[in-house]
Order: sequence, then structure tokens, then C-alpha cells
Amino acid sequence: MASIVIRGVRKSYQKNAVVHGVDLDIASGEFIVILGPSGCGKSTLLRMVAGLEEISQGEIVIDGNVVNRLEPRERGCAMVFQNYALYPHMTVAENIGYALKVAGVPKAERAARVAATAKIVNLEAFLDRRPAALSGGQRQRVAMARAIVREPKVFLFDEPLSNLDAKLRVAMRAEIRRLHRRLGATSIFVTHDQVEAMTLGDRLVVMNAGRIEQVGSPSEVYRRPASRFVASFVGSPAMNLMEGRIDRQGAFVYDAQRSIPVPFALERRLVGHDVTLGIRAEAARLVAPETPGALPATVDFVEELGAGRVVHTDLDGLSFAVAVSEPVALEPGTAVGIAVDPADIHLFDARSGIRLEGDMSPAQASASQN
Amino acid sequence: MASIVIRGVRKSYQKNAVVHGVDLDIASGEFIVILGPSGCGKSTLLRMVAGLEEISQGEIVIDGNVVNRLEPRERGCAMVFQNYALYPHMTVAENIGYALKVAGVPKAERAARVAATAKIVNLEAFLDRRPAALSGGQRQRVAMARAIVREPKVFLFDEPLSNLDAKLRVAMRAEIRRLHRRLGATSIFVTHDQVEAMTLGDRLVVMNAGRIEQVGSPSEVYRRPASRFVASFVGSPAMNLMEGRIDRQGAFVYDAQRSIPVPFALERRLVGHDVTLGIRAEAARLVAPETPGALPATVDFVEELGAGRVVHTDLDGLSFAVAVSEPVALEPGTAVGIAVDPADIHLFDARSGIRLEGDMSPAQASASQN
Amino acid sequence: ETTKIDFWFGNTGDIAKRVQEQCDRFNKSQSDYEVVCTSQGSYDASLQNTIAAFRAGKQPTIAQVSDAGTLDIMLSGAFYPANKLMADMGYNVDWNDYFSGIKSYYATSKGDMYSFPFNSSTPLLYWNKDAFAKIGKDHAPATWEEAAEDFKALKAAGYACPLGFNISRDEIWQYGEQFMAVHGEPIATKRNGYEGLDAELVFNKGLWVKYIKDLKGWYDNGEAVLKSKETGQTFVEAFAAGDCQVILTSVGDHGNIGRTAKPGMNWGVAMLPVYAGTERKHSFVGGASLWVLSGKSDAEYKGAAAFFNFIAKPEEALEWSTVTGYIPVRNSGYDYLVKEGFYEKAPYAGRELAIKSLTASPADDAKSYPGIRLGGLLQIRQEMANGLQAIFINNADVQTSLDEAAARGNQILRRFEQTYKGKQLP
Amino acid sequence: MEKRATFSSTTIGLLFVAPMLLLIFVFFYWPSGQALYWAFTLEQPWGGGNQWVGFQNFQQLLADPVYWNSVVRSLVFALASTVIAMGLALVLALFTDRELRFHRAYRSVLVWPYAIAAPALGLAFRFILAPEAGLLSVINHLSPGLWNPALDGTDAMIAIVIAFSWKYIGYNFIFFLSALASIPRSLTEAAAMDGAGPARRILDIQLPLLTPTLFFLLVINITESFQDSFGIVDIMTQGGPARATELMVYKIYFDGFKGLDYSGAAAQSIILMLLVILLTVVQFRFIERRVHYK
Amino acid sequence: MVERTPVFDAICQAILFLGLLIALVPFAIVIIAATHDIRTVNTVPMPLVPGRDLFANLAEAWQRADLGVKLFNSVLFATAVACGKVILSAMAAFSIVYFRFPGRSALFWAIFVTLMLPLEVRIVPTYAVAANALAPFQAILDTTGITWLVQRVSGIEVKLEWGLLNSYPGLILPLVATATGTFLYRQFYLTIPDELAEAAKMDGSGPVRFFVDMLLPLSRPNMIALFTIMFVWSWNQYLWPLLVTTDPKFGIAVTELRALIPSEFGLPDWNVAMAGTLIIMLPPLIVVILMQRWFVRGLISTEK
Ligand SMILES: Nc1ncnc2c1ncn2[C@@H]1O[C@H](COP(=O)(O)OP(=O)(O)OP(=O)(O)O)[C@@H](O)[C@H]1O
Ligand SMILES: Nc1ncnc2c1ncn2[C@@H]1O[C@H](COP(=O)(O)OP(=O)(O)OP(=O)(O)O)[C@@H](O)[C@H]1O
Ligand SMILES: O=P(O)(O)OC[C@H](O)CO
Ligand SMILES: [Mg+2]
Ligand SMILES: [Mg+2]
Repeated sequence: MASIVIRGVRKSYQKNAVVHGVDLDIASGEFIVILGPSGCGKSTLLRMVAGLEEISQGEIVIDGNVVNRLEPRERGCAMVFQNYALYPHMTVAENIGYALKVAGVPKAERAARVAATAKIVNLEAFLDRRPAALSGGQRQRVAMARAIVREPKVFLFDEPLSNLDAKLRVAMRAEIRRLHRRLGATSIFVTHDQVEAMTLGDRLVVMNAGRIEQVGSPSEVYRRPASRFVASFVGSPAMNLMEGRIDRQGAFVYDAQRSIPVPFALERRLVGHDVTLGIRAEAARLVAPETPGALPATVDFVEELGAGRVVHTDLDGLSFAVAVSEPVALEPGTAVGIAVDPADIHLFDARSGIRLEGDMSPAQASASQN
Repeated sequence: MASIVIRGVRKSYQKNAVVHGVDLDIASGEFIVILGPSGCGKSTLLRMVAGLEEISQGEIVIDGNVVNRLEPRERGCAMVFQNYALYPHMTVAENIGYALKVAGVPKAERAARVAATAKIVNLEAFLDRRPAALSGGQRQRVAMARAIVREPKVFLFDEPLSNLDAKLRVAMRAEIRRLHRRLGATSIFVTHDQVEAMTLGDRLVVMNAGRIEQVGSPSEVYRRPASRFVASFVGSPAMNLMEGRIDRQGAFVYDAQRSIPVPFALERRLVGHDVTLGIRAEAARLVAPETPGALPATVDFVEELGAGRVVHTDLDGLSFAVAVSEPVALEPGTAVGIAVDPADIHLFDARSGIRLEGDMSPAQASASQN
Repeated sequence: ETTKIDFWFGNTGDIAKRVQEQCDRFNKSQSDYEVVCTSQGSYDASLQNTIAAFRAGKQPTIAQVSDAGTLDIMLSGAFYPANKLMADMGYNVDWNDYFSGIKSYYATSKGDMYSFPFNSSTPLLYWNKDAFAKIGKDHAPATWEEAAEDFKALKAAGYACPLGFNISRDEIWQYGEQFMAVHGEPIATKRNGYEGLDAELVFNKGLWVKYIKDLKGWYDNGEAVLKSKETGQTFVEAFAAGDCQVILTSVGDHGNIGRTAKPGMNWGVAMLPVYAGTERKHSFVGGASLWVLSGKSDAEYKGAAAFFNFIAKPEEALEWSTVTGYIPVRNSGYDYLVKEGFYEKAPYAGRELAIKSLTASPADDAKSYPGIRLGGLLQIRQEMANGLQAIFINNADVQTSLDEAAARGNQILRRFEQTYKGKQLP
Repeated sequence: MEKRATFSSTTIGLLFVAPMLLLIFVFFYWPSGQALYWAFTLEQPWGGGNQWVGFQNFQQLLADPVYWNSVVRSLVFALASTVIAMGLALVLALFTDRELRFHRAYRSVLVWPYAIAAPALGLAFRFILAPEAGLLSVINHLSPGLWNPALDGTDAMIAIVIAFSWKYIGYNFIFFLSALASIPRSLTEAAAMDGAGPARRILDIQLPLLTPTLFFLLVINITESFQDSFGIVDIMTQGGPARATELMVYKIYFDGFKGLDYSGAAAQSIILMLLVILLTVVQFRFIERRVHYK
Repeated sequence: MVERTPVFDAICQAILFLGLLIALVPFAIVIIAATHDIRTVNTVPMPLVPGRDLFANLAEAWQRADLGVKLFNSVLFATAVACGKVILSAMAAFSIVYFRFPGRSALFWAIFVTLMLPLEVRIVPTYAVAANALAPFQAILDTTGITWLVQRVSGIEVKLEWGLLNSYPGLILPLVATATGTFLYRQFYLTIPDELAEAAKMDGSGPVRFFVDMLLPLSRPNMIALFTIMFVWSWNQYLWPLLVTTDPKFGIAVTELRALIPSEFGLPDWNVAMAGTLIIMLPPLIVVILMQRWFVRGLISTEK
């Protein structure tokens, strides 16, 4: 319902710059997920969109209007606050219904909408309580309901599900998706949860230290991380990364003796360059130690995840994780081989961290980083 | 360093009973994870152990002493609060060091320990800030550091990592494990995160609505959920559950025409009983629709998780999830077959929800529930 | 149609109730006027409120002003002179019917009375007859020399407090001003200020200095004891309780002491003592007088005049003296009281001495002083009190302290003079 | 102390202060302006006119050592009564806030002192403080002559400090209590977990979080001890003995209200006002820095 | 929270109890004085055993001071002043804290300075203003020549007049015009978490709604404290009410109490005066007791 354009937006607190120039175009009705490490500026960015934080530089355009100088209520956004920010003196029902009351929605309709929303977030039984008498997750759901009930043109979610259990989270995720389908509200969703990030968004924005590292569809980000940072950050367990250099044969040398052949390294003219090589845990397979072409490693420990398990191995001093779907019985110290399909290899420039792909030379890569 | 025994503990707020009698023995040095839906009483239980909440009934014994009437500071526990509860007037360093100051630790030592702890939680750069100038995740890390720095005999963690990103969370998890190894402090860790729950704890406690549903090692809980609730709650995506009845042939009938053979149903004398059948998404396989013995279903949608994907199918009106590790290209509406290994089937009594196993008759199951 | 007139006064407590009763009697006595009487909480508040109201044009018709504020209002031109009012409204008042000591206090130097004395008093010496009997005396001391002997004797007879006194601002009246009045001593030059705003204080130069020295001597010997609110018991309470045997206080206290005295205690009053060889002069009046303010309508002035006429009736004087400790202000009233046998009855006997004191010398006696007409009199009293406190509490030298008090008082007078530069005393 | 979240509409902002501004303009600034104008004149009380005298009133005051003494006394009084009234009220409020038994009774009754009318206060304290017969006279039984506010200036000062503080304990108490009520319980809990006992928590958590109220009360108490003390002095000591309790405001009240020296009182008012404003500014500059608003 | 600090608790109780005693002693004296007859009340020391004249004294005080009407007026007056202060101060502080217009802090100081000059000092000119509350504006019009101009142009003489003497506004308004409340609210507003204002803004509320829906309810403990103090303070005001109300219809209880206090040479019937005090003290005490019941702990984030 509303497009959002973020242009060269920066933010500093006194002398600390925390957002260093963000550009982002969000189409009307799009569902954008922002992912990034703690403290990278996600909340700050969201708050600038909402109008809660002065924009130090740059501009934010909603639906074609520069909103820099507009009050929050003139921007038509609803927001779920990371720390809930519930009204302590109001009951759950009043908290949820407050925006409607402000908007002058008649009492009966308000009550109906509050009840409907409370149902969505599973809070029907708590409508008369004050926030102080709620559990953490219940509070978060009130915060969520407060935004949902408004059916705004823009939704801003700041880690709205972090305090919910897996089951409820799945349900809420489905609910949010349904809501989005129904209302079509442009949404920005900040999360730490990989699954949320992968499943919810049309596009994923990965931020780091006040900058955007990559924007793309979830699978694109997962499959072709634009930088070493994205590669390491997206996906759990994290991608295995190894520092090394491409030798004359086009193989990646990470150790005096060991190397991994990287077929496309030659065609990409990377010979002699320092690179970071990345392999996802689920792209590697455990094979018998003596399998030809397999990297010899020893098992460190096995992490049991219920649905799957991660075998942490020691690869000549580097730790290397391999995801395994079938139950395995591997004692620590067992020697194993790790097989990697060359197609699953990611290469990043060692200096700039940028992805090395196609015909791009490392020099170019470094240049484009700045 | 300290064993904790919780005996028949109940808690009511005015007329609302929220903890209905919890019994739990925690060995000295054990690492217990509590998992349960939002509002089930996890925080309340933790707070009773800490001494922050009066115990309405029952008793809590730490290291052989009944602590019901002891003050928080006499119990020797450190706690990470779900809402952080940082001291707004103190800097990060002062927040972290406060317990040491109270304990009379000399200034120099204090500074050193604060610095070391700040390093663990990645907050070195923020030591002079006030909480108001921190991001959500940074605040949570301060809360964490405040507990860590004390090296207490009991650790109580109330969702300490919920606001952290996956990468940091993995790191913190490793840190907590290391800490636990080093200090050996008995720990109770409340979390919503399945992975955390599976990987951290020696034992997992699953709570529901103020009661303990199951206590066991993570894999035990995952593999042999003691109740339908546990089955549905632990594991992501949630276990597929279907209501039905066991027929004369020992097959599970969930629909007028369809049935799933359950080999052990006969030997367990379950014929004619109403049961809930559970199959984990990763225990089911997608096969060609015409495969003999396979359940015919149609694809609803595919959830892409990066490392894997979940195919949501429609099984005669029931939704049924199948986890798939290889990329698949399945359009919604495609007909598929679902194959299940009978060994992967879980059965629960339909009335009591209790697991049906071994020689137990449903009658027994119902009885043991009360 | 009745005309309402406002009357603001400062008295409180049961006196306020008595004033109210008097107003009610007036209102009942006729139907043309209704006087609305409001207690303002204190003399100061009453004056302050009247001034504020006057400046805003909302003044009452009649206001009570205590002795200390007399000069300010006299210079203000804010009033309708009493003598003129009564003449204008057709009342024939014999102004010479007022006791000399009272008339002169409120009259101009030319003898015109600008206000009506209302609640009037003068100080007397109160003595405990039982205690004096113990030292073999049946009369009060008439001179200070005699008093000094009596104090000594009382002390010797075991009385802890032969003379109870206090030296706060409120007590300068009986221990300072009235002392000088009855001794015919000036407080200030220019006939205590009656003849010009450039008067200077001279209390530090006459007999008063000796008196204070004597008082200090008695005090040091334990024959005179400070009794005040601050010590927990005022000298009046101490006398009524039989703890102090002699005090100087207003005749206004006569009734109270009667009502609060220790049962069975025999006590009496006498005129203030004088030093031997001094010719007794009249004492000054205390209390307050009623002023009529300018700027009101004729009807209101008529009402005011009617009210004054009413309260001047001898029967009113009798009633007033019966229910309060105040004295009649005119010969005719006094004569009526005497005639009615008022002064023979137990609780009232002795109060006639107040009249004696006020009329001890004729008004035209050149050696007596008509009253005190000094600007900032209250502040001057405070300076005198501070001087006395320095003497009695800090053991400061008597002469030096009184000199300083006079010097500070003179500064007040000069400020006052400057404030009213160009104005003439009427 | 700047808010992060503010509103931008100046008009609405001004509308919100407007009623207050209007009132203080009409009922404070206008009349005060007039009263202060008198400081440069000699004003006839009945409004007959005035003489412009420039700074003469000030010169006379400032040249008078007695006046300077009263300035010093006022400062001593302000300091002593503020410390006592705030200190005791704080202790009582902190203890009441612990919600021990009877805390409801404490909560009501400890506010009462502020509700007593001045004459009753005077009478009661006369009864309590009188050296011969009062409740405090026991002191004199222990050591004769030790306590005599009638004759000893220091004792008299102590007496008015006690009476004034007694009244303001109620005032401070209620504000402390309301401030304590809004300290989040979770912080106290966190401190308890950190090993702090009740006393320690008071020092480390509650006091710092009370600083906005402490600051408010500090400023108000100091200001009020300069402004509101004349009633007590008038009832109890009238500035005596020997000027020992002659506070600045009492002299203003006496000279202006009783003595009708409007100009002298106005000049003293200006000096008093400047002094109080100076003290207040100092507090805002130097003490407010230590206030934790968030 | 589990607390077991018997020693500290005992110390607290002891100190609180002592505080209670100290707070109550003067009241006890007043009550005892009100039970005596005139002779007993004037004996030194006054006996601490209560006398028997309480009801007689109460009746005398009631009747002499005409307390029925006066108490009613007092309640009205004190409530109005307290409410006025509570509301206007809240508004003014809101403006000062939550807006960012130039001159904000100057405004704060302008309001603040009103604490520095007591009414007693400026009572005479204040009365003049009360006699015509529009006088300042008239004066401004006069001195700026506008009066003259209007007169010349339209022939109308500008004469603004609004007399407040003997009226409830006259009683109330001047006492509302001080800064205590504004300062208190400022202090409180500064402690309110910004998130609340932000959430409210996101929910579409503008300043007015935020003020009404958030600030007012959140300031309840402060408001109650301020109301209590201001009620008591106005209840005990006497100088101003005395001056502006000459019509007994508007008289208030405390001025009547003043009139009960014995005059210098009047009968020292302190027993009656104290009985009057007792009656007159009752309403503020009731307010204090009622108000304390409304004190609710921790509206601002009682978190877990
Ligand atoms: N003060 C209170 N008064 C009444 N009920 C309360 C109070 N505090 C908590 N509850 C209720 O007790 C139940 C348990 O709360 P608790 O905080 O222990 O939940 P939790 O398991 O920690 O949930 P979450 O995961 O959402 O934090 C909740 O349903 C909550 O609403
Ligand atoms: N008021 C402030 N003053 C100074 N620095 C601040 C302030 N608020 C936030 N910051 C800093 O700005 C950076 C970005 O903060 P922000 O809240 O946007 O992080 P975030 O990405 O939302 O992190 P999280 O996932 O932990 O919530 C952080 O490093 C934080 O410390
Ligand atoms: O109390 P009064 O009325 O007798 O007056 C006494 C003196 O005038 C005090 O100034
Ligand atoms: Mg954030
Ligand atoms: Mg919780």
C-alpha cells in the first residue's frame, strides 16, 4: 500500500555514527526482513522510518512523500517495539485498542477488533490484566497485537517474536504471513531468527555495522552471499570459512600441504590471490577417511539437534562443521573424510570480503567495496 | 556446586494459580534447560528459586537447606532477568561490577573481572555507556555479564539470548558451555530456542501450564516425547499429529478410507482405542504418489530454510509437514506420496495425551496422568 | 432599604465575639443601617487589609487602627475626620467628654479628634495581696524605691518571682512608653513627635535609663524574673497562677486574671509606681480607635455616624466594660458605671484606677505628654526591645544598648520623615 | 535532561503553558513588579505618593551589619532545616516504603504535620519546647540551664528549626513516598540478586533513582525555608532573643506588614529574591548534573 | 520478594514508631488542650490528663465560628485550588518538558521565580489586581497608547474591568499561580521512559491525547501527593482569603479559626481555640488518609 524509499540515510548519536548511509527501495506491499548482528543499527533504522528518531542525513520517502519532517502519526506506520513499550497503566485490551481509540473508532467496533486481534495472538484470557501481571512472551504478544489491530499501511516489526516459544512463533509467523496477504501492508521486519528471516520475507536485507551488506531474496542471500560477512552470518550452523590462496593449479591452498581444487578459480583469473573459501555445513558430506579427494579430518564432537545433527570436526586445526541428517555414532577423535562438491564452494576476497564471482577480478572487488 | 530440589512447589497470584505443583531434582553441577510455552510459569519458577517470589506452597532446597525463607542474597544464585532489569543510573561497567562491589571485591580486581566478562559478551566498547544508549541485544548481554561475573554456585538464566543474532547466540552458547565446564555451577536455563534447548542442557524439562510434562535428556525428549504436548512442542517443524483409532488389523484409521499400519499396536493391545499418532517431519519421506503403502497427499507450499526445506502437504484435509534436505521443485497442488517407517511412529492416548508404549494399556496411561 | 456598612477590626477570640455582639445590638436597634463587622485576625492584618482595600478603592467604611498605626493614617488623608463626620451628619459630640489621656492620644496637636477611641486600656500594677501580707504589707508599692524593697522582701520570704516581666516588643508599652508617660519624660523630642516629623528619640537620655538599670539589678538578684511564651508561661499567667507576685500589665487583663487566677488568691491592682520625687502624670491609652475612611457614600457615612453615636451611649460603655477588660473612654460613661455601682462589684473593683491613671494630670499640662506620635512606632518598639534583650540576655551595657536602640530608631524616623516629605502634621 | 521524544507543535505547547503564564502574569509579575518598584522609592503606605530614592534603600540595608547578620542566620536556618526535614523524611519514607507492618498507618500519619494550622503549631511547640514546663524541660533536669530558648539565642534557633522541620517532614515525606512508588521493583530485585541487602539497596538503587525528587525537594525546601519561615518566627520567637532568630523574611514581614515600611520591605525582598535565585541557579547548575532522570 | 531481615526490620519499626510519636505529640497536645476548661488549659504545665470539656468546647467553637458554612466553603476553596494547581502545573510542565520551542527554559524560570516572593510581601498590589483582574491589561493598553487610539478612532473608551473581590475566582486564582507543582511535574516527566511517548506517537496520539491518556494517569502518585499537599496548604491559607472575602458568605474556616485565637487582652480561652483547631484540622487529615489509599506502587514498569 505504500512504497518506502530510504536514501543515503545516516544517523549519529552525538559523536557516534551508528548508521552510515543506507539506501533501500521497498516496493509497495513488499515484506522486507532485516537481519544483522546485535547493535548494527536495525532498530535505529526502523525508528527513523517510524519518525521516532531524527534523521541525521539523507531522506526517507513514504509513498512518494519525503517524511523526514513528519510526525510519526502522520506517517501511517504501526510499530512493534523491541522492548514492548506497553502502557503500564492500561489493561491488555486498552493497550491493544488505544490506537483505535485515538483514531476515533466507535467503542463496539473497537471491542470487536481488539477481541479478534487478541485471538490471533492468543491473549483472549488476559484482556483485563495489566502488563505487570503478564509473562515476557505475553507482553511481546500485546506489543504485536497493538500493531496488528491498526491495519496500517506500513508495519514495522522490531524482533516481535524473540520471546515466544517455537510453536507459538510458527503460529505467529503464519499469522503474520496471512495478515500480510490480507492487508498487503508494506512491512519491515527485524529479526535474529534465521528461520524467520528465510521464511517470512520477500527480500532479505543483511546489515552490518550500520551498512547494508546485501539485499536479495532469502534463497539468493543463502546461496550467493555477497560477502564473507553475509556468508558467515546467514545460515546455521555458520558457513565454514577458511583463509588461503589460490595456487597455479587453481586449487585453494589453506595449509602447506593441503588444498581443495576450485575448478572455476582459473577461469576467474584468481591465481595467486588471497581468498576466503566458504563451504556450508550441509554442502559437505562425511565420507570414509580414505576416500579420494576427501579432506582428512577428525571428529571433535557431535551436536544433536533432534531433527538433525552437526558433526564438528577438526580439519588440520581448523574447526569444520558438517550437517548430517541420519543419526550417526561418531566418537570424538574418529578419523573421517570430508567431501565437498566444487559447485558448493564460495570464494571471497580476503581483503575486502567481497564475493568473487563471474569475471570480476579481485582488484575490482576491492574497489567496489568502498 | 549446589544441588537444587524443588518439592511440590505451587504459586498463585491472588486467585490465579500459575504453578501447580512442580517436583524436580537437580544434581549439583547439572545444567537444566526449561522449555515451555509462553506463560507456562517458567519465569515464575525461576524467580521462586531465586527468592524473588514467595513460594505459595511446597519447598525449595538448595544444597540441603530449605531456602523458602531465605533472602535472594542468601541463596547464592545469579540471575539473568528476562527483561534485563539493568540499573539505569549505572554505566555498563558499573552494572556488571555491582555485585562484586557489594561483595567487597577490591577495585582493581573488580575492574579486571568486569573487563574479562565484558570481553566474553563482546561489550568492551560499551563499558562507559548507560543502558539507555544500548541496543536491545547489547542490553541483554549486559544482563548476561552481570550474572557471569559473579561466578555463583547457581545460575538462573531467563531467556538470556532471545535478543541476540544467530551468530552471537552460537558464540554465547559456547561461552556458557565453557563457563559451565569451568565453574561447574548448577544452572537452570529457560529458553524458547529449540537448538539451545537441545544443545545446552544435560537434561531438558518441558513445562506446560504450570506443570512439568517431561524431564529427560534432550535426545530422549526428542525421540520419546512423554506426551502429545511434548511431542508437539519439541522439534521444529512440529511433529505431525493425527487423531484416529486403532482398528482390528492394528492399523491407525484417521479417515473413513485411509489407514496407516502400526505394527506394534496389536502387541500393545490398543485395538479399538482412540489415539493420537505422531510422525516427525524428518521421519517422513516424499515418494512418488503411486508408491505402495505411501499416503497420498498434495503439496501445499514449500518452506525454504536455506539448509533444508519443509514441504507442507495436505493429507486428506490434514496438514502434514515433510522435511527434505535436497532442493526440490514442487509446485503447490502436485500429488505426492508420503512414506513413513513404522518404527518412527509415536502413539498417544487421545484422552490423556500420554505416550502409549511398551505394555501399558490406555487405561493405565490415563490413570498415571492424574 | 438598609444601608450596609463594613467595619473591619483586628480583635480576635472572645473580644471579637463581643464586638460582634455590639454590632448585632446596633443592627437590632434600628433598621436603616446594617453594620457588617469582620475580624481580620490581628491589628496588623486589619490595617494591612484596610490599606490594600483602600488602594484598590474597596475600603470598608470603618476600620480599627491600633495606636501604633495612628500617625500613618493621620498623614494619609485617607479618612473622614471623626469630628467633621459627626458635625456633618448632625451629631453634637462633646469632645471634651473624653478622658484627657485618651483624647490627646488620638487628637491632632490642635486638639481635633480624628478617630473614635474604641477599645481602650492603660496599664496597672497587679499585686498579690497574700504574698504582700507575708512580708507585712497591705498595699501595693507606689514608688519604685518602695517596690525595690518589696521585691527584696518577697524574695527573702521565699518567693521565686517577686516581679514577673518580659522585654519583647509587645511589652515596651508598659515597661517603656508608659513609664516615661507617668514620669513626664519624653520619648522623643518635639513633644514626642506631636510637633513635627523631625522628632528625635531621647529615651536613652532620661530617667528610663536608671529604671532599666534598676530592673536589671533586680533581675540579676532574682527578684525580677523573665516570664514569656518562650519560657512556657507569660507573666500574666504566672501572676494568675500565684507564681509571680507583681506584674505590670494592661487593665484589659483584669478580667482574665479574675477568671484564671488560682482559686482563693487575693490580689489587687494599683497605678504604675513612679520614682520618688516625681510628679505623676497621666498614662497613655492603649488599644485602638476607629477611623472612618474617605471615598464612601453619604448614606454610609450616616450609618457610620449612627454607629458611633450608638456605641457612645453610657449603657454600651457599661456593657462593653462588663464583658471585656476595656474601660469607658468618656467621663459620662464612667460616671454611669460608677452610678450603676460597677466598680463596687467583685470582679470589676479596681478598674477605676485605670481611669485615675489616665487622668492623673490634665490634658493641657505642659509637663505631661499627650501621647506618642512617631512614625514606624512598631519598629521603634522592636529596636527598644532588641536593646533590652541585649541588656538582659547578653549582659550588654545599658547605656550603650539604649543609645544604639535610639540611633537605630532615629534612622527609622528619618526614613519616615523622608517618605512624607512635604507633609505637615495636622 | 532533554527528552528524546518530543512534540513539534509550538502552538499546542504554548497553549499548554498559557493558563499558567496568564495567571502568574496577572497575579504574580504585575503586582510583584509594583512591589519591587517601591524598593527604589519611599512609598507612603496609604498610597499618597512616593519619593524616588534610587538605591538608597539598598545602601542603608547593605551598610547595616545587623542586616548582614540576618543574612547569615537565614542561610544557617535554611541549611539546618533543609537537612533535618529532608533527612528525616527520607529515612521515614524509605522505611515506610518497605511495607512492613503498620505501613498504612505510617503513610497517613507522617504526613499530618503539614496539615497543622500555624496557631496550633505555635501552641503545641510552646508546650513542647518551654524550658521550665515543656516536654523538653527534662533536658534541664539532667543539666540545669542547658535548654532555654527564651534566653539563649542558639536554643531559640534550634527551636524554630525544629518546628519548621517538623512541619516540612510531612511535606517531604509524601513526595518521597510517591517517588519511591514509581521505582520499578525489578531493579530492587536485581540488586537483591546481586547480593545487596535492604540498606545497601537503598543507597545504591533507590537513592540514585530518587534524585529527581531529591533535587525537587532540595530546591523547594531551601526556597521555602527562606520564604515560609516568618510565620513560625512570629509565633515562636518574634526574632528574639536579642535578634538571634531574626531571619531575612521575618524582617521583611515585620517591616512591611507590621511596620508599613513598604519600601524597606521591598528592597529586602529583592535582596532575598536574588539570594534565593542565586542559590537555585547554583543548584540547577551543579547539583542537577548528578540527577539521574532515566 | 522474600525478605527476612528481622534486625533491620526492627530498626525500621522503631524509627518509624518514633517518627509516628513525634508527628503525633503536637496533635495530642492540641486534642488534650481542647478537652480542658479555661483555667486548666492555662495552668503551667498544662495537665496531660484530658479534661471533660471537649464537647462543650467543640460546641462553643462550632457555634462561635459558624463552622457549618465555613467548612463547606473551605472544602470548596481548597479543592479548587488544589485541583487548579494539579492541572495547570501538569499542563505547564508538559509544555516545558515535551516541546521544543525556543524560550522553553526561560518560561520554566519565569514560572519558577514565583516561588521566590511570598504573597505576604506583595499582598497590597495583589489585592489591587484582584479588585480588577484586567487592570494590568488596561495599564498596558494605556501606556502603549492603544486606549487613546481607540478612543480617537471609535469614540469608545476602553475600560477593562473584572472584579474578583468576594468571589470564588478571586479566592482561588491568585493562589494557583505558583511554581511548586510545575517543578514537581517537570521532575517526574523527565523520568518517564521515552518509549512510552514513542509508542503513543506510533499509535497516532498527538500531544493532547498523550497528555490526557498517558501522562495524567502515570503521574497519579505525584498527583496525589501534590493534591494532598496543595489541599492542606490552601486549607491553611488565611491571609488572602481574609482579604478578598469580606462577605461572610465566602468566609473560610481557617480565617474563623484565626478569629478564635485569643487576643492579647481577651479571654485566654485556648481550649475553645484548640477545639476549633481540632474541627478545622479534620478535613485535611481525612484527605490525607483518603489519598494515601490511592497511592499505587510502581505504575511505571513493574517488570519481571
Ligand atoms: N503478577 C501477576 N499476577 C497475575 N498473574 C501473573 C503475574 N505474573 C505472571 N502471571 C501469570 O503467570 C503465568 C506464568 O508467568 P511466567 O512469567 O512465569 O511465564 P513464562 O513461562 O516465563 O512465560 P514467557 O515465556 O512468556 O516469559 C502467566 O500466565 C502470567 O500471565
Ligand atoms: N542513545 C544512544 N546513544 C548512543 N549510541 C546509541 C544510542 N542508542 C543506540 N546506540 C548505539 O547504536 C547502535 C545501533 O543500535 P540499534 O538499537 O539500532 O541496534 P540493533 O541493530 O537494533 O541491535 P539489537 O539487535 O541488539 O537490538 C548500537 O551500537 C547502540 O549501542
Ligand atoms: O492590647 P491593647 O488593645 O490594650 O493595646 C496594647 C498596646 O496598644 C499594644 O500596642
Ligand atoms: Mg534493536
Ligand atoms: Mg518468562
